[in-house]
Amino acid sequence: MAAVTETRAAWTHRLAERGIDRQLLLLGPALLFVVTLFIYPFFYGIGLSFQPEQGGPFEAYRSFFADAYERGTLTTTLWLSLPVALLNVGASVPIAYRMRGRFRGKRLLTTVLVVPITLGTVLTAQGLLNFLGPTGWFNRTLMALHVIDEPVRLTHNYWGVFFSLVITGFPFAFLLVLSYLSGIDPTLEKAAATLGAGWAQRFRRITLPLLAPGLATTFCLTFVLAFSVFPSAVLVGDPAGETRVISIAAWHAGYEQYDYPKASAIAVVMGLVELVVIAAVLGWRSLLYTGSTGGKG
Amino acid sequence: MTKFQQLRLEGVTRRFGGQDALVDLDLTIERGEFIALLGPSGCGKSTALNCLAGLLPLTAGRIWQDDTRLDTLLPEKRGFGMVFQNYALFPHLTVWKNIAFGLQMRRLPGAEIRRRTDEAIALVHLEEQARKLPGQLSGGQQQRVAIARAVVLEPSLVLMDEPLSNLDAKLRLEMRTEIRRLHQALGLTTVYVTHDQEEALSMADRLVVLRGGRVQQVGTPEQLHTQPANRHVADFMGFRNLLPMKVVTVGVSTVVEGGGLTLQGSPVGDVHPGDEVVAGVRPESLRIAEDGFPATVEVVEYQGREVAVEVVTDAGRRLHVRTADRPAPGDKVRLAVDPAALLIFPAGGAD
Amino acid sequence: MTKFQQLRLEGVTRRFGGQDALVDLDLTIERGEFIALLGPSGCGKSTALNCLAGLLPLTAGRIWQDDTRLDTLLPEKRGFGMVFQNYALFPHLTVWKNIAFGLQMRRLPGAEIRRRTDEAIALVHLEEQARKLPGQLSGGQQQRVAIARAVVLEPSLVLMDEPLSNLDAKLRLEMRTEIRRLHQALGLTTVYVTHDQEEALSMADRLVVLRGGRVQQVGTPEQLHTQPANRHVADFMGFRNLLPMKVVTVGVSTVVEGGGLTLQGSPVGDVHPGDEVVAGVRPESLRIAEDGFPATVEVVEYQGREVAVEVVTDAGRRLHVRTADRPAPGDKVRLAVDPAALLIFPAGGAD
Amino acid sequence: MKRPGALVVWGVVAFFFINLAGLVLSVVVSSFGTQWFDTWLPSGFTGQWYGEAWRDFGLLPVLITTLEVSALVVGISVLVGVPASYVLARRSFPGRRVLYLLFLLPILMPPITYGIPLATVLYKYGFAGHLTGVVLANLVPSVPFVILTMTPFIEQIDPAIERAARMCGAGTRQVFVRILAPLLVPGMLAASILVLVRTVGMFELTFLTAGPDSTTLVVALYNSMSAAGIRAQQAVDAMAVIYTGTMLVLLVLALRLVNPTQLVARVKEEDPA
Amino acid sequence: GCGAPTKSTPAPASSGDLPLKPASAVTLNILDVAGNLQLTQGMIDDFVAAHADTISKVTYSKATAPELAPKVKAQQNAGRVDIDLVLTGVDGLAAGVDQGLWQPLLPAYASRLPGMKDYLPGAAAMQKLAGDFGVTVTYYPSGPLIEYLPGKVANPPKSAQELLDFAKANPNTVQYARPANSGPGRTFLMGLPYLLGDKDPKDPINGWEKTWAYLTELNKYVEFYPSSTSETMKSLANGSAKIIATTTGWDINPRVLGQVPKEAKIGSLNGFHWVTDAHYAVVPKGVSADKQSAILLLLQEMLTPKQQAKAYDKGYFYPGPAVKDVPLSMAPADSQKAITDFGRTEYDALISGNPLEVPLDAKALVAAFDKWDREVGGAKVKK
Ligand SMILES: Nc1ncnc2c1ncn2[C@@H]1O[C@H](COP(=O)(O)OP(=O)(O)OP(=O)(O)O)[C@@H](O)[C@H]1O
Ligand SMILES: Nc1ncnc2c1ncn2[C@@H]1O[C@H](COP(=O)(O)OP(=O)(O)OP(=O)(O)O)[C@@H](O)[C@H]1O
Ligand SMILES: [Mg+2]
Ligand SMILES: [Mg+2]
Repeated sequence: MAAVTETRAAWTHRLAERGIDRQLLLLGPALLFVVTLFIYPFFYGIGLSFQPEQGGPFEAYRSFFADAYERGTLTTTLWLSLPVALLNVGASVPIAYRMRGRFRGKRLLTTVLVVPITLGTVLTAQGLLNFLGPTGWFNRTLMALHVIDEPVRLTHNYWGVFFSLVITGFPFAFLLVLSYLSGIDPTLEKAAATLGAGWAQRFRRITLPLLAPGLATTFCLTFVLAFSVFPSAVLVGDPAGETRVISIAAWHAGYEQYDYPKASAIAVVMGLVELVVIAAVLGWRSLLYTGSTGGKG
Repeated sequence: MTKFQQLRLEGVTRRFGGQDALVDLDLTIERGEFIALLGPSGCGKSTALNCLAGLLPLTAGRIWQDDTRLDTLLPEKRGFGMVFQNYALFPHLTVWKNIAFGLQMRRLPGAEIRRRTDEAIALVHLEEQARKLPGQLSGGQQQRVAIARAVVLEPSLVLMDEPLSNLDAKLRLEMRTEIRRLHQALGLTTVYVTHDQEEALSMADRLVVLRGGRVQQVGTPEQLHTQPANRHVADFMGFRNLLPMKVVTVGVSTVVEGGGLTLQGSPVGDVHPGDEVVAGVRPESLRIAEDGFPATVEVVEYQGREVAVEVVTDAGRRLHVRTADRPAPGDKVRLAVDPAALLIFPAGGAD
Repeated sequence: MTKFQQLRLEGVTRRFGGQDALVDLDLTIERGEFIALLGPSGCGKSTALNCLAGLLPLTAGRIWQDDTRLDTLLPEKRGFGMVFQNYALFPHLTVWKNIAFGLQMRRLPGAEIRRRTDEAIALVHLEEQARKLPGQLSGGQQQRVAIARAVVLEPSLVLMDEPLSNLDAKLRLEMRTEIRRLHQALGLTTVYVTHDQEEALSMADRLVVLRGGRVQQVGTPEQLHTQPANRHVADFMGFRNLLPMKVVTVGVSTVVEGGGLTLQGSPVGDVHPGDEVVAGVRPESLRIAEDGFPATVEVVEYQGREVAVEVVTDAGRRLHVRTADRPAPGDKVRLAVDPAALLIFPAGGAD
Repeated sequence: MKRPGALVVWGVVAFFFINLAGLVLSVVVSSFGTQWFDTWLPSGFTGQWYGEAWRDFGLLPVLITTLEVSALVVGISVLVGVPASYVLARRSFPGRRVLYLLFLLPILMPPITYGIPLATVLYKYGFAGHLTGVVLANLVPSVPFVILTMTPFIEQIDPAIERAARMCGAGTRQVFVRILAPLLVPGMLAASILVLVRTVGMFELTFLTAGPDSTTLVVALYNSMSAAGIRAQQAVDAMAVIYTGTMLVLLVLALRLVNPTQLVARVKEEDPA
Repeated sequence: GCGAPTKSTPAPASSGDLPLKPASAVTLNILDVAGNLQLTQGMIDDFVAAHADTISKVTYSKATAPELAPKVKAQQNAGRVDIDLVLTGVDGLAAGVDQGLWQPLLPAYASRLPGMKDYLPGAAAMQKLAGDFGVTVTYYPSGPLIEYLPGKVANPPKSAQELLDFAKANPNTVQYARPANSGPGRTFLMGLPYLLGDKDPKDPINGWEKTWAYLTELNKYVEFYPSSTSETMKSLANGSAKIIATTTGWDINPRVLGQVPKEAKIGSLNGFHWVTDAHYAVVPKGVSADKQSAILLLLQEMLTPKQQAKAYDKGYFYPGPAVKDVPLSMAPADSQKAITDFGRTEYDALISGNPLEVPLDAKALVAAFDKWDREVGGAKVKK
């Protein structure tokens, strides 16, 4: 009896040394979800992409990459999503940084900054079309002020989609960055200040590195969001031309040509590209410090 | 970074949501001085340092550096160095980089940064830990990083908040000496917070004793040690036995009595016969002597060379005695006190 | 929570990425004992406590509580209490709630939680801060919360990691007494880390001296104070003067010489004529005496009742002396040492 | 404490907001307008579009479904996601990276790859076609989303605090409920809001698994927007305003309950002077 | 097996004779992917009100055509079909036929749908296109037409060439929406081969040389292609476009709704052929016999002139009825009023005076879209 508990103890001990213990069970529910509800459908989709109607297993991929018009959607999408993600994260950081500490009206300002998150694609699209359209208030105002003579076209092109992604993506990034930022011990900045670091240096050398893991995650999420843009690319973009993003190609293949293998293949390509970008970002992140961001006590 | 001649605090006050943490602190610090702030836990020492460093805005008062007003200046512009009570090490930088940080901020040439950083690391004996992150250090090692990080800059004013609290006795002695040495060699001005009287007495040129945010006494170590201004300072300076008594006679030697004891002592401040007073005496000033009053030993604590003894007088007064003799609990002893070692304070105290 | 009879550490070892922090610690702790862990900064004291608490997995070794193996048990199942070196207070809970937390975890009735929490708060004098958050406390106040939080549980074993380091002398003395009192009154077993020898000597039943992760000596305060096992322990126990010398004769009294001095002392361990040894003597054991060897006073540090003096012998040896006399720098003095107070250690040391 | 940077930052923010306000307002005005051609304002105002939208889509049940779905998805994904992200953030164990990747995939892969088979599975076991299916399908990207956003939050918390809680006798569950959860509130709030937004806006998965009585607002909205048929612009605007209004109510409620920027752990900041 | 739509998966086809009437009243879930309910919901509701013993309740849902097939497919794969009746245009119908999703109703139950014999010629042609699967419920001749504000365009173009000349003379003022997203857009696209006399108007890849050349030339003067018809309407209304492509329904209905000024006028290009359009009712495989029989009864009722008259609506599918002899006077009062106020007298002549053509089949249409996207819409970006 004692021997049994002894060996069991030794066994759990050995596992614990490798980092395996009962706490890992906390992963259970999440794993259950992903495995039962995602893995099978996902592999089904991948499998489908290798079963085109004609040609070899890679025909769907080949036809995507062989066709400049299809292939081009990749660059189009990256050209849209990378700047948007950078801008969203990049703009959130200084704003959130200004909003550390307490001041009157902070809650209101936060709410106002986060509100665009509620707009949703459709209202944003409608608003952009109404507001930035040739006879919208924006152009009207500029013309009334004689800044321009002709309405500038800001919709049904790259910029329309760009704005819509900024409007929906910025609050998203801001909310995350602000919350991540609030987890950093303000004493550290004070310490840096006594060492002669001005605000820019404090930000660059102390806050930014401590924020990096959060920034990486935020960037990844905003990027993924922008990369899979679909409705706004159609609604306020130029879905046949400038903003023919990759999801339009996938949609076209899947829901207009009913070529599911090809749609799956395009989606897989999409996922892979995202994965490459994210791997790059997370790889960079893992080089940096990760850990608690408070001092002692 | 310019050396100043004088730093003047005028009525410096800091309140936290209605609660006073520091009230009306007036203090002039001369260049090159070593000032120690002393006082019970929560008396406002760290608050005072933070105000000086510019990390806490003042609720009232001003700070002058010679003729420039300092309290409106950003902390990074003041050029002071600070050792934080909780270290505040940068968790993402190695020990080496933590220490080099300030030098890098000054844009010194790389070679000089390396040299000075390495020197500072050697000073605090952390050569082996130089590449570790703060999270991988022991408490004392972290504290030493904090010290090195502040002194490596050779700032015109160094603020140290209990910088040695987590070091062992030997290292603490050594660090004390180093800090004093740096202070003198570099001509620094130092404001030093400590809870350790001995440290304060041995290092500082002047001591400032705070209590409840208010200054109680400012003076040289000797003044504080021998002539505490009131019973609170006395209490804090090691007069562990503080006995409420009544004045009998005032004269060449003042006689007080109470709790079955009649003692002679030296008054601090005005006392008159009949006044309620507090008589203070250090444990080490109580001698076991044949001609003394009787008491019974209750507790004996081993403290190396001496023992700390708790005795109870026949009238039930509890007294602390420190002696090289080794009485045993239950022993009857007789205790005497030198009139010069017994200080008599007005009971009200100067709060 | 069951009271145990004995806690046995067998070869407890902890490595951090190849670096030893604690090596092969064997120790038996009896119920009701008060054990102090002492040692220089970074010697593995906190590591040892963390291993005992179950917060760090062991690299090797076992811990037994009577007949049950403890090291595989989760920390929360061990029923120990701990004061962390860096406090680790719950930042989102008020002082009161921090302290009540453990009691709430035990699902005690509300009234009892209130009573015991209030008692613990009173014990550490934080009545006025009870509703504050840890971020609003001074360093010493935070430390007191940490103490109260651990002892309020009256755990079978309390682990304290430098619990008094941020308190002022007066409060420290008081807390010491309280901790001892609780220890005795509640029949706790305590493992106490401190860097303060005096604290260790006065509080503990047994001391464990660590160095570089290895046990140097285990013994009663008296044993450690008077018979340090090697020069490292001596160094740590206040033998500030450690002089490399050579043995001349061994006998009733051992004579050593070196650096122009010839001294008599008591050997610790085997020494033979001609051996390289280290002679250790405390500053307070050096007397100013007519029959002593000559030296020149270099530095005098005021320390209250006594002064710390640094002298240099004619041959250039630097010695630390503690005395109630007040020599001035430059004075010529003669120093003597009692043979019983001079310990002679083999030079190699027992590392 | 004014710095030039601050002015630029706030200037840009203000410009952004003026335009944003114009944008939103233009939709709101339009949704109340009768006819709006080449003028500053519509030629007349009416509430008829809201009435129409309400009737056409039977919005009341749709709103209720939307609320139910989003509350369930947010609740479940936080409950399931936070513990998992805790393990991923705090522990190192064999296979950790693989798991991380596994949790990343559902966010990366567009629903088009797995939507149909997922819906098939859910229909097969009788989950799809009603609320359960919609909730389950939406959890697929939401749970990983929570895991991903929460990981850095958890890393930020000093592990010593958890240890202290364990020493006080708190088991894993209690450490979560009593210590981590309150410290993670800003993170969980941020994650919840984002999951909420994504769920309310998730068209594909909801559509594929929704039954006739379990469509959500976004499905109705997309249909009003892009389904065949001629619909007045204003009616679409009205739908969009209803959608945004709903989200806004949810968001403001959430922000009222908790302030995401005030991490209770950090009360060292200066109080308002 | 479950999974994405594949062509082979057989779904249980409940063949054999259906009961004439469901054993007990059924509930029907109707999915509309064509905006057809706007025309037919009144008919259905009437039927349910009158025949509660056949259909006790109807739930409606709406979606876009491309989403139809995946949803039905997922349900069929899982063996639980909860969509009973689909109202769709040509595209959705074809997608389902392609995937084998629909239950063939014809010719087996033609006898139960007597109204089909009375189809208008155009509707009959559209019904032929549907084969055995769909039942035409509404029909209209559609376009292509052009629309303009008389105040802005004094001399509207009368032929394709004039339209091009107009675009040249007034760059950026001619608009049609991206065909894949817009009915008028695709009608314009499909109508061009007839206008220009292309080799094979049914073969966009090999038979539309002139059309593609024309569109490419026109493209030079077109600023952009909105992704919805509503956008072109808005442009027309606010003056940023002068001429847009439209259809009969898109002419009348937006003016009724106030999207386009009432005074807007339509024009036709010389020699155009109508490219007709229709909505179909289809039943997915896997729907129970009882429900199918109820649906047949419902369709039977919907094809009666009395019900068909409701298809006049507010001009959305003008005229709308698929069967003969349904004068406007039979339509509900508000419908009559809308058509009287906003309808156009010239339509009768245009409808009778121009040939009717069925639209491209789904495959050819997708190919045309694809080619248009690549060569016309996508030509704006320099790659
Ligand atoms: N996570 C870690 N990674 C690497 N090394 C570590 C880590 N934690 C502790 N160490 C090292 O282990 C040694 C022992 O550390 P420990 O904290 O036990 O020291 P200590 O005796 O408590 O010292 P102090 O009195 O300074 O607190 C130190 O040298 C320290 O640098
Ligand atoms: N942010 C704050 N909010 C409210 N009260 C505060 C805050 N910071 C400090 N205090 C209070 O101000 C008083 C002075 O604090 P301070 O940190 O200066 O004490 P201290 O002298 O450094 O004490 P210790 O020796 O314990 O570190 C304390 O009573 C403390 O509780
Ligand atoms: Mg302090
Ligand atoms: Mg330690």
